[in-house]
Amino acid sequence: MVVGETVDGGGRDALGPERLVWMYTQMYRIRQFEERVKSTFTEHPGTIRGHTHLADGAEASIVGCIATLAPGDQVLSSYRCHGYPIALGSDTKLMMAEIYGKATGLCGGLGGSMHLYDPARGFLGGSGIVGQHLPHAAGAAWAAQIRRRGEVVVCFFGDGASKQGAFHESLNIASLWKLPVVYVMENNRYNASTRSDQEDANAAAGEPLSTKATAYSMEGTTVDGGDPVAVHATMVEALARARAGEGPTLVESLVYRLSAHGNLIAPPGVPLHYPEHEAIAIFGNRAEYESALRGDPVPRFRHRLVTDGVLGASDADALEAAAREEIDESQRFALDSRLPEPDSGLAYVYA
Amino acid sequence: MVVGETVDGGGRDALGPERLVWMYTQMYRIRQFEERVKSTFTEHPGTIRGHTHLADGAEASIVGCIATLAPGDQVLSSYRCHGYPIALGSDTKLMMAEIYGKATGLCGGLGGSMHLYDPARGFLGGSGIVGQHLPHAAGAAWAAQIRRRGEVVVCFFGDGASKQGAFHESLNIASLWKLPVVYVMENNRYNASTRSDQEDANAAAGEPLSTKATAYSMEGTTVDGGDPVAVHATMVEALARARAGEGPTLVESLVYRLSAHGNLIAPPGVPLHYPEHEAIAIFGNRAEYESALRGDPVPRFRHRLVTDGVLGASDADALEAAAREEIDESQRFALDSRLPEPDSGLAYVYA
Amino acid sequence: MSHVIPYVAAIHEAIREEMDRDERVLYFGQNMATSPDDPFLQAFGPDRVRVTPISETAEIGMATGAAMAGYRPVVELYMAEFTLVAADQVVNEGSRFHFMSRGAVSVPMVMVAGYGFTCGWAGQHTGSLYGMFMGVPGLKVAMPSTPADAKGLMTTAIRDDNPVLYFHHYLLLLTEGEVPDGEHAVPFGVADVKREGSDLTIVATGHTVHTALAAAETLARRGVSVEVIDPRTIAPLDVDTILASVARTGHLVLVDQATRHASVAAVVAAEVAELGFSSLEAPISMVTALDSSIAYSQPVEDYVLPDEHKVVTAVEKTLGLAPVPA
Amino acid sequence: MSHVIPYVAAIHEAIREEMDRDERVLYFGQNMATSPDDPFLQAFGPDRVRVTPISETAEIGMATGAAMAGYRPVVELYMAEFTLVAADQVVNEGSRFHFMSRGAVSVPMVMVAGYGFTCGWAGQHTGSLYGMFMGVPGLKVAMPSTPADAKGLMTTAIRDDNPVLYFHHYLLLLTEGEVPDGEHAVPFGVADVKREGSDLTIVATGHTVHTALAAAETLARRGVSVEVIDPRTIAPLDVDTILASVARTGHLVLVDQATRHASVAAVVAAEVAELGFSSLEAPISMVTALDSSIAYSQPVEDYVLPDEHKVVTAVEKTLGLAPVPA
Ligand SMILES: Cc1ncc(C[n+]2csc(CCOP(=O)(O)OP(=O)(O)O)c2C)c(N)n1
Ligand SMILES: Cc1ncc(C[n+]2csc(CCOP(=O)(O)OP(=O)(O)O)c2C)c(N)n1
Ligand SMILES: [Mg+2]
Ligand SMILES: [Mg+2]
Repeated sequence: MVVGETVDGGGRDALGPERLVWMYTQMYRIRQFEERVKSTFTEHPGTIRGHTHLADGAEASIVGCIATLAPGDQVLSSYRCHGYPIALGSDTKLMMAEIYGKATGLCGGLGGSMHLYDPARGFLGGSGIVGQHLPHAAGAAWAAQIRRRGEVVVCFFGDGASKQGAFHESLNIASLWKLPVVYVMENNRYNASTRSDQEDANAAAGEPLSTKATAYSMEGTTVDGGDPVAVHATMVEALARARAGEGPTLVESLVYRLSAHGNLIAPPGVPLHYPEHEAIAIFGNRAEYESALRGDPVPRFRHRLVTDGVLGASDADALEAAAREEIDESQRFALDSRLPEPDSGLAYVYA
Repeated sequence: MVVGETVDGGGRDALGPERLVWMYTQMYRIRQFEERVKSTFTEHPGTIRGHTHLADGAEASIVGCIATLAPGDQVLSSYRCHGYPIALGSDTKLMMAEIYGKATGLCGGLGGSMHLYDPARGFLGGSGIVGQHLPHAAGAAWAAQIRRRGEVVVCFFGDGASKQGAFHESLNIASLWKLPVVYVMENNRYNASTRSDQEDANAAAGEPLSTKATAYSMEGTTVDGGDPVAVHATMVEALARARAGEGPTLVESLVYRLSAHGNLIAPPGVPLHYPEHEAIAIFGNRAEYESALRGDPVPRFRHRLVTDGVLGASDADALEAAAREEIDESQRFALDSRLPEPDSGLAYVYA
Repeated sequence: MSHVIPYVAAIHEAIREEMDRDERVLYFGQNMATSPDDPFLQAFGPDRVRVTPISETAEIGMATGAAMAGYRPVVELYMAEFTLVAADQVVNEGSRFHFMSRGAVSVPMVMVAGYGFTCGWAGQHTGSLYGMFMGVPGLKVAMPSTPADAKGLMTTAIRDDNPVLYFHHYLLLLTEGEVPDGEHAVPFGVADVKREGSDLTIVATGHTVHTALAAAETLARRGVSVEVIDPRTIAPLDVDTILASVARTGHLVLVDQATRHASVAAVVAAEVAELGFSSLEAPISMVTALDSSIAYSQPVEDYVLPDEHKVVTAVEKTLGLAPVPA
Repeated sequence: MSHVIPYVAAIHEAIREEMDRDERVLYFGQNMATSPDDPFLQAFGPDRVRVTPISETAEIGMATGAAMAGYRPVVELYMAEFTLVAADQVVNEGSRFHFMSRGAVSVPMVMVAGYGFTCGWAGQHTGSLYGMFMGVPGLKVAMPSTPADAKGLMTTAIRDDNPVLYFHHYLLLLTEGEVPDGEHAVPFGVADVKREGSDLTIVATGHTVHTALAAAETLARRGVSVEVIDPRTIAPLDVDTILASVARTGHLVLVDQATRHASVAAVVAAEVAELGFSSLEAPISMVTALDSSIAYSQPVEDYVLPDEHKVVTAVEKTLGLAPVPA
């Protein structure tokens, strides 16, 4: 199996009605999946361990990006990594089972929520150490450059990660070598419980974070990450540039996460759950959070497709019901699966 | 002894004739010192060990910067660190003895050429790992900010160092916190035997490296580092901004080193020496090197002072003779000093 | 007199008291003091308490620079792994400067990080990396196992004139324990005998101290008397207390959450194999993590970690006792 | 048949031959291949041979990414300390991915670095840091002491499907030695007995193998027969060969350029104290660097390092021989 062989973004197709509905379907599937992960904490306490991070609020951005990809392309991300493989075609049963730590999981329960891998679909994994996967993307892009098949690597990361040295080192080389990589910063305005303007000199100065591209003589642009069509258009340009050997792009995609950074962090014994969003819990800024909720990209896109006549309301209901059923089924699969054998990791320490 | 108490840059004084002559004197002293270090390899083989890096070609930049400092200010640098303490008033006898590994050296022979320290004169040392002292400077500047005495930290580093993650992380925080620090990049166009345009995306795109400041919403400027007066003027502005709490500046100072990156690197037994400059040795570009030699800032500044009537030719000769005598004396002192006791390091492992 | 508080509160109590006592003490790091009602911010103000970007190299490096310039910074790093992106700043900068400058500068700073969060944090966040740092000249490493030591070692760390890596254990954060009232400083390089015993010596650190104590309790019920020693700082390492104990017991079991070749256990075993050889009546036994990354899923995670049963088995084997059927 | 070449040439010979053999092998790093007449560039072209900026995190990380995408990168890092600015990439990324993905990805890459340049390179460039990396699951660590091993271990490193840290020794670069002609691969995890002997076993790595051999020669003149073992890879570590030797000699001295608590010596001592205890007739003795940074000036540098005299003294003590007056 060649890495990325079965990437299913359909990126070489035009954005007709069918593709738009496909995009909405993926957004809705991701949201369903995330909500199910979240509700597991209350409905099946103890099933999910450690730290999970949800993509709710970022679905439009994720799908707008993935929809531009074609077979052979590759994707890397941070620990906030549930959305990409879903859009790339990974099996949500295996994903949920992984998050539930089951033997049937995508990685047999060895990886967990932060470390999904599905290389056959082009997903090279989520790294848990902030910023450290940006050079991996550059390396994969170097491989793509040498292979000369016009393949591109897309690397997703957070606004906070752009303060890590790895960001700087990677973007300089990517630009210098004109690597076929697109760096997509999902700027959700927070690094955990720190607001961007408390940690980023551009943000503090009221400038977009895509300004950073200047330091690498690289294209940089900011897009409304709540609008999958706008994201798609931006990415089509960035990918064309990359495929043509004209070098990388830094895309700042403005999103807002609708859940807290992650579930509560605590030693065993303390029940894990999702606290309130930091805007409220730390900064007492309910207005900011509620305005973000009102802009929720999933209903927003549905409304648009229905209004534009691209998608009938009942068709929308039907695809949503199908997605819910899929995720019901994924959850059942995950719940019913057994835990891995205790010694099952030892075979994978070395290749 | 308070750190930086005796810094001797005279930075609060205007740049009258006396200060200009002081500047030329320091430039000449540094050059003499460096030439003596270099000739030691042939005249006293085996005396200098390990790796030395010379500042020849950068004297105008060094002195133009240091001349803006005042008591309480602090300086940090890379391993290419002979010039700064000389301009700050450190005793060249102790410096030469350190480079010769003697017990009488500035650091008792424990530090060596790459690690000079003279905190009483504000010199907080040279770090040998590229880029890693940039955060130290930000930390010292945080201390200065808290002390509220208007003190400033100046951090010297190479163009190559700006590709290290530490550069990025430090400049972001420095700008965000409006730290009183000036980052002086001595752009000598090479990282060892790599040309800037082979490793820097800005350089490859034909843009100045001070462009990088944009990524931190920070002031950035490029200056002719061969002209001490131009450097001085740029630094006066940068320091005023820093002292006023308006934040840091990235100053790109264009210089050209007149020696190879450092002496030959070899295991014991192979005589160390300075090979030809990389422009010639690696790239066969003798023209580039010779044009740099013709622009040598030391004679260039002498010529200007003499032409402008600031310094009489015989006064210039006299001060040069005095500097040569000083360095003769420093070298004699260093040669005559004994090596340290073998166990003399153990007392300094822990404070 | 004493008070009962959780381990994590003991750490903060020490930092707060030292900040009260000495205005040169600074406290900073990621995701702290972001809101105006943060208690440290309120007590000590934004000069001395700051949130940083996700920039560990800058954070640790700034602690180094501020220390050289006369302050005593405490940098909060959260998980031990996050030091890895800045390992040069941990082992090859501040820890060398006093030496290289022949004492002209010193670098009093504390790097605070937690380790060993083995409850589903998976491969990149659960490491027991302390062994990497224990042989670095100029650097001290503290590893408290109780609230009292957590406070006392932090107090000492802040007062020490060298860089100190302070590793708390994530699984212990909420464990309550008695902490002496008033000033409480635990000296570095002095191991603590957490339980006295005469048949066998166990040396353990951090969370595994409690594993060892549980094993000792189980064994006591069978008439086996186990001494449990917690070095508390692994640099400096109090070899003398361990040697004295082994001289009495003749038997040594080492328990360590790290993998075998990255463990404090191996270093202690080596010291005793050289300096306490004549006391040993049986092979030294090491109960460490198996040579594997830590998995996400609980059975696989559990499998590779030291636990009470493995410790009891090692003790039985070392003393030549018949195992008790489970 | 064999040919005589310096250690550094042997390293390059292996890289070149593997690049010839397998076009997926890439070679890159700082300050290499900057001029068009660089031999690697000429042989393999700019796709596969590249100079990088001073960006170790990106360099190692890119090797990881290129490896996940099907290539076999060799990244030249120069001095071992330069890995520290990117230690997360060395120990907490590529080395975990095969495990965390349950084998879905693998990361065949070689990180080449030199260490221990103790000839005046002072505090930050002379470290013997390998001990930090020897207990990291998923990572292999090679440390050749001869040109033949330098070539053979590099060949194996490039063919291995895991991340390999390849530590050459700076002081050995120009040492000449015989290298077998043709393909030459030295297996990982197989120690080499560099000299046979029956009275005492010395285990040493890298440059100290030669120190040990010199001491063995000196001692042979006094009728003492010393076996010298070089593990060649410290991860995996061939404990069996060491145990078998100690079973014959009953005595063990360990020589290591690292400080005591950062040494391979301590790990070997621990293994033998557990698994070879009954063979030991005397305490294990460790000859390591003293607990200090390395100074610039020669007498101070020499003082803290292991040398032939210290090894001879340790052997005498271990065997209970009267020291020969100097
Ligand atoms: C090097 C490192 N430092 C700190 C952390 C802890 N951490 C995990 S996620 C996170 C916030 C990251 O923010 P951002 O990059 O904006 O991504 P987001 O979570 O908002 O998607 C932090 C600080 C880490 N994992 N790695
Ligand atoms: C992290 C790290 N990587 C590599 C090196 C090796 N090295 C020493 S100096 C140097 C070149 C630095 O170039 P630049 O920053 O331009 O400074 P210059 O020497 O030109 O003054 C390199 C690569 C190092 N010391 N540290
Ligand atoms: Mg964010
Ligand atoms: Mg340079």
